[in-house]
Amino acid sequence: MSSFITYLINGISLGSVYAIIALGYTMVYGIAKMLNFAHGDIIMVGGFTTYYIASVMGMPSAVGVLGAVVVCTALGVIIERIAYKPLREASSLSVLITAIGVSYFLQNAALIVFGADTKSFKSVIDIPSLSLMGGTVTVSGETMVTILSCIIILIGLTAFINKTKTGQAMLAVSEDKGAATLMGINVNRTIAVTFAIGSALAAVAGVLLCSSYPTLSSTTGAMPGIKAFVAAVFGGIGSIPGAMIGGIVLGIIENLSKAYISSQLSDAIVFAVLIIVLLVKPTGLMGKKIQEKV
Amino acid sequence: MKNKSKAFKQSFTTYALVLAFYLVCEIWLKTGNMSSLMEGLLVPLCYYMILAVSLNIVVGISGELSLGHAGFMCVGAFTGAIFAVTAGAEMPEYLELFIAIILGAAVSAVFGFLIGIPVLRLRGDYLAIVTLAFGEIIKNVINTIYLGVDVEGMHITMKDALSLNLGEGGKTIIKGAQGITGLPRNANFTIGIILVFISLFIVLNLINSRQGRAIMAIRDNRIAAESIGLSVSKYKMMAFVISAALAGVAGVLYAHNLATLQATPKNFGYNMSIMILVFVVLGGIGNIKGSLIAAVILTILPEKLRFLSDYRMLIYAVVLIAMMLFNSAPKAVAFRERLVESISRKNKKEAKEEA
Amino acid sequence: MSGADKNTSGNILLDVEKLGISFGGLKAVDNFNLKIEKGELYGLIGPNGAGKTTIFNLLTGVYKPDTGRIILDGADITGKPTIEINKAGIARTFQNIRLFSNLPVIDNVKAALHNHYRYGLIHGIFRTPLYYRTEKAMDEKAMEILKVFELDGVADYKASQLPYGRQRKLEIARAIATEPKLLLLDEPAAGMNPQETHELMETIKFVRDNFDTTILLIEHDMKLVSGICEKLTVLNFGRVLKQGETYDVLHDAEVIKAYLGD
Amino acid sequence: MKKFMCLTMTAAIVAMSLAACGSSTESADTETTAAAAEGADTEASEAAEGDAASSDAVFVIGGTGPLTGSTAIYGNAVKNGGQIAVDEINAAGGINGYQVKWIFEDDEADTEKAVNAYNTLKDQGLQMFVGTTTSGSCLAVVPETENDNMFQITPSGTTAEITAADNVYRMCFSDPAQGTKSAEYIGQNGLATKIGVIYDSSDTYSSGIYENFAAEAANQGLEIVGAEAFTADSKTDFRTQLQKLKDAGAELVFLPFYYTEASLVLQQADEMGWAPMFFGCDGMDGILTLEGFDTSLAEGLMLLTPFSADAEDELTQNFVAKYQEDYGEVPNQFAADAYDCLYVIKAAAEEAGITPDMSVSDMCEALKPVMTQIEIDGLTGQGIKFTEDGEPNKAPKAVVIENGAYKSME
Repeated sequence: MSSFITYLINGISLGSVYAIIALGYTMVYGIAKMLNFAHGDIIMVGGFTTYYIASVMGMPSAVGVLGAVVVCTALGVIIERIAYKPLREASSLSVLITAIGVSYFLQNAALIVFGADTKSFKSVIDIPSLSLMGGTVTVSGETMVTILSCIIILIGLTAFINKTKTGQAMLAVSEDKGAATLMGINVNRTIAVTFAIGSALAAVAGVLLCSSYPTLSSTTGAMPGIKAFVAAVFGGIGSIPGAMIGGIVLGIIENLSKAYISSQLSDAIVFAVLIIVLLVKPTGLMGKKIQEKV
Repeated sequence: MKNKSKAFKQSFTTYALVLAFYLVCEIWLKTGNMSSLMEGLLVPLCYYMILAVSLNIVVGISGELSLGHAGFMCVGAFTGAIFAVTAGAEMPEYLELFIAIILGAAVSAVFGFLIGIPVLRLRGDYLAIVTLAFGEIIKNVINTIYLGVDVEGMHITMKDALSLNLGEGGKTIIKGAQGITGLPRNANFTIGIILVFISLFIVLNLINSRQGRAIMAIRDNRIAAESIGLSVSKYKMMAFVISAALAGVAGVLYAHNLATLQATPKNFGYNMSIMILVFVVLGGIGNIKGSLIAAVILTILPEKLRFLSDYRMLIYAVVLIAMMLFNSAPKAVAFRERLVESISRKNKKEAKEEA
Repeated sequence: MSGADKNTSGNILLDVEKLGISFGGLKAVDNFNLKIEKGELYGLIGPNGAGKTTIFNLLTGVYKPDTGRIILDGADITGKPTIEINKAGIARTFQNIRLFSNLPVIDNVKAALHNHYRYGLIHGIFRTPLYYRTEKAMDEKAMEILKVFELDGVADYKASQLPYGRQRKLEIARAIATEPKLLLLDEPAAGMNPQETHELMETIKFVRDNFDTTILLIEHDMKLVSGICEKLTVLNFGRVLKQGETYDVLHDAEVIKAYLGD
Repeated sequence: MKKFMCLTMTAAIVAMSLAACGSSTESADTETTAAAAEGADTEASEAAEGDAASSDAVFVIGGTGPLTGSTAIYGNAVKNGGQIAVDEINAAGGINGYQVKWIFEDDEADTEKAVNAYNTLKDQGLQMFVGTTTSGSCLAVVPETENDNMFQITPSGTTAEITAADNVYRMCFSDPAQGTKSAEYIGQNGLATKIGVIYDSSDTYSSGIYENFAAEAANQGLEIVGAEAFTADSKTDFRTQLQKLKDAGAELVFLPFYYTEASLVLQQADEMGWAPMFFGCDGMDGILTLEGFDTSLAEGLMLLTPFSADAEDELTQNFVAKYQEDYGEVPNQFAADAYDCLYVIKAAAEEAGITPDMSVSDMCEALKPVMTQIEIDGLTGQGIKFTEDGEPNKAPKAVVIENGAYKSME
């Protein structure tokens, strides 16, 4: 029984990291309607920024996190301006491919700038692990902070979108760009803001990812990015609570299948569950049902 | 009819382009001026062309985004490879290759059908993510398979090579992640080009047939297509299965070009699927000729950028982004149109002056 | 109802009884009855949001009805999928045009000939004599239909390149190509100028007379409705307000009130 | 419009192919001139008998490995390690009086790209091949080198079949050597009887060692209580695998994979408060120099390795110092293996007396018979000799990490 709880908690730890990445993914998708394949690589940049500020330059972790947020936000806005904005009216596939190009670019630029050797990231979180059930189960400080951050971001984003003017503009843009323009909303600016927020979230996710799994290289963000994308689809892409639930569920499935079915096949099982969920609920766990008007 | 002749012209120029490509390469090769690199790239170019053409059936003609195409390639590659080291080992090499291609296509088609049943019920990005998932599942599962053969027949396990319990004289065929080794390397450029021609023949004829028309009608407007009695599921499936079968052919060619076959994230993961998608999108969705050219350019480009050493993949990424922007950004398209117009106007003017 | 009474049931093409559907508790169509005779040109009118298009969607299987039956030429087609209903003999056009916009005009029609001119995939890929024979027959048939709509000159254009009015005509041509017993036209004159509308009226009559079909159309243009429809049903808030001969219906006080408002 | 695109793209292809022709001849030209200039400048070659032919002829030795992607670290190590050896050799007068040119291409650790990279090297005049870095791509390149009869020595391709071809040699230990030796070592020294294994089931190297380890474990009376896998797609979270092994009562956990992932395993085990014995292979080397890693976590970790960057001998110390100076990193065993490969080639080439004007195949034929005769003292072992099969006879040394440094367990 205690093993099961440990597996479950391991799953939640991993899932909370997926969740926090998925939040940024789903937000950009929900509003700009594009799969930003470079999201995972912005996470990597966030990780490296913190690493250099905190571990190499020896400044406080908080400065590192702040630095990562600033760098990633700027990066996100620049990428959007150069690579995605010119393709606003083009097919969504063109933007997808461009995003892949950006992803290659960031990975290879990082390889040149930061070198090929893997770095061991020093966790920015200094909270002791929590010991439960007489020491048989431990919850790490990173896990607690990640989950807490997820919840804060979830609440913050929801409030931002529902309560602020910019947030409302985002909603309008996500519904119908043309109509939003007619209503006097600056679509380009709104999408730029979306990317800024999405990239800031990526920075936070990067720091938390690297704190939980303290290894850092140019490809650090790639696989978590894909997994988080799967998580976002799982929860219903575009849905903010869905991303969080999707991430955590994904982490739990991954760990339970490693524990009870096969550690070799856990990737396959995760993807198989995704397929089954989408067949039962074609728009994900929390996704809106889209009715095509005839 | 004008319409007919246009379609004919389209197909004809595509075939002619491939033929010209073949002849140029052959002459280049025969005169001994071709670099080892280019020589080594000839067969890969063929399978990338086949992959580009086959994915264009799903993405361009059927209008669905698939991110799992490498999975079908993987199935074809392993089917062909298993055949090559078992039953095919004693056969004359071209007979072996021929049967391997048929088998690879058939098994991939079966996978395409089975995967198509759930996948084609979904739409848009959800369909894309599920195809990606299937591609990853195929890769992951193949990595855990151990297959051996001895006098008692085939043994299969997902644990490790020891658990195969092979008898005397037994031979391990697939060793999990270590894959298959000792494959015959009997694919060559001519065979590759023949397969490109066959793929083109199938796809171009499909486009101009009753079935192809139905597939494209469904792509353009599913509801209207249903209203005139076209079965959406049947024709989407048809496109998906043909596409999978051709990807399987490319896979067999892949497996017969290298002495060893492993399923890694690099060759059969989502990265490869995306690479093939890049061929299709860059070449112009639905534009068969364009995707062939894009496949050739994007396969040669990273090799030709080797002189940049460390900056190679970085520049490749920049070129990719720039090409996408140039090709698809509305402003760039408008600019190109103006450019073409001004050139043609100038030409006309000159022609007039000459007259 | 006098028209319906006079005829034997053998002459009834479409018989709809007590049709109803609701969306999220709201009754979009309720207790809808309709009988259309073979060869009739029938109009379905009503204010915006009255449920006219919903009835088309029910008739063509886009929606499954909650209640009621739809009988087409003696066969029960209630709740069947769109494809089956088309095969049974109903074709339609759409309020917001739905063409195969990237295909040439002629291919839009040839796609609709799909179920009448057949050859297998193998014939298509290997271009057997059957392929050439069938394709030639399809081309001829498609051109014949396009000629009726004066679209034969633009057969090679992409459908999306046509002007609006001609797109509407192409949609009708495409629907006709499936050889329907009943043709449903959803606002065929929408967005057309009076001249185009006039031409369209002629075309619709020509179609009815020459293609052996029955037509049910939704239209707001009263000139068109009064000009060509023999009978009308007026719909209001998902219910039948009035049914009968065109002249009678259009001069009914209740109908006028529904149209002009209180 | 499409036509225009097609035209531009075709034009691009033609341009590229032309550039290809152009550059291959052009670069060959510039290279020879550059090499000639270099040769003329070096004192060493002037000293070399003053033979006119020798001044502009060089040995072209090349390698391939991943310089981009997630395994870039290994390819870069081989590239840099080889470069240091070549610099030293050239400074000391080259091989048989001829300078050595070291060329290296990115193979992205992919079978197909490895063949392309090898062909690119051939276009640059490759005469002897130090590659490839990773096992999977090595298997794909071997048939090519066998076909060309190109002398090949892989610094770090571990799969057993690689050396089946008689032109191919290996500098590192093979999978069987490592897996079997590890099990033997654990069994004979009675370290533990209940063994847990974590391995990368998507990697040739890791699953190869695991398989050989499992086979030998049975002979050694070791009980494998759990063999848990991970894949390249999920290689950061090992908590569940560790928990399973812990529940199964493993006393020793065998980790046949690279130190980058192993560092996470150690951290996560520590987090769980579980401290079994850990035992690694040559891929584990590098863990102590992992930038930012808390080395106290590696305390007590045992590994079989031929190389240790903090060894006291002069050769190692010089190498490490040079490497740090040039590349700002501490070299791992890939770099050391590559370094040794170059010295193996040097020793064999001098024994066989080959010259750069020989054909690739003649060179290989000349080198083959002497390979079993040479003996070198390298970074990865003393008195290394090669067997007929192309394997090095060096024995893996077991070391244990104590106070942040390797300590021999012999």
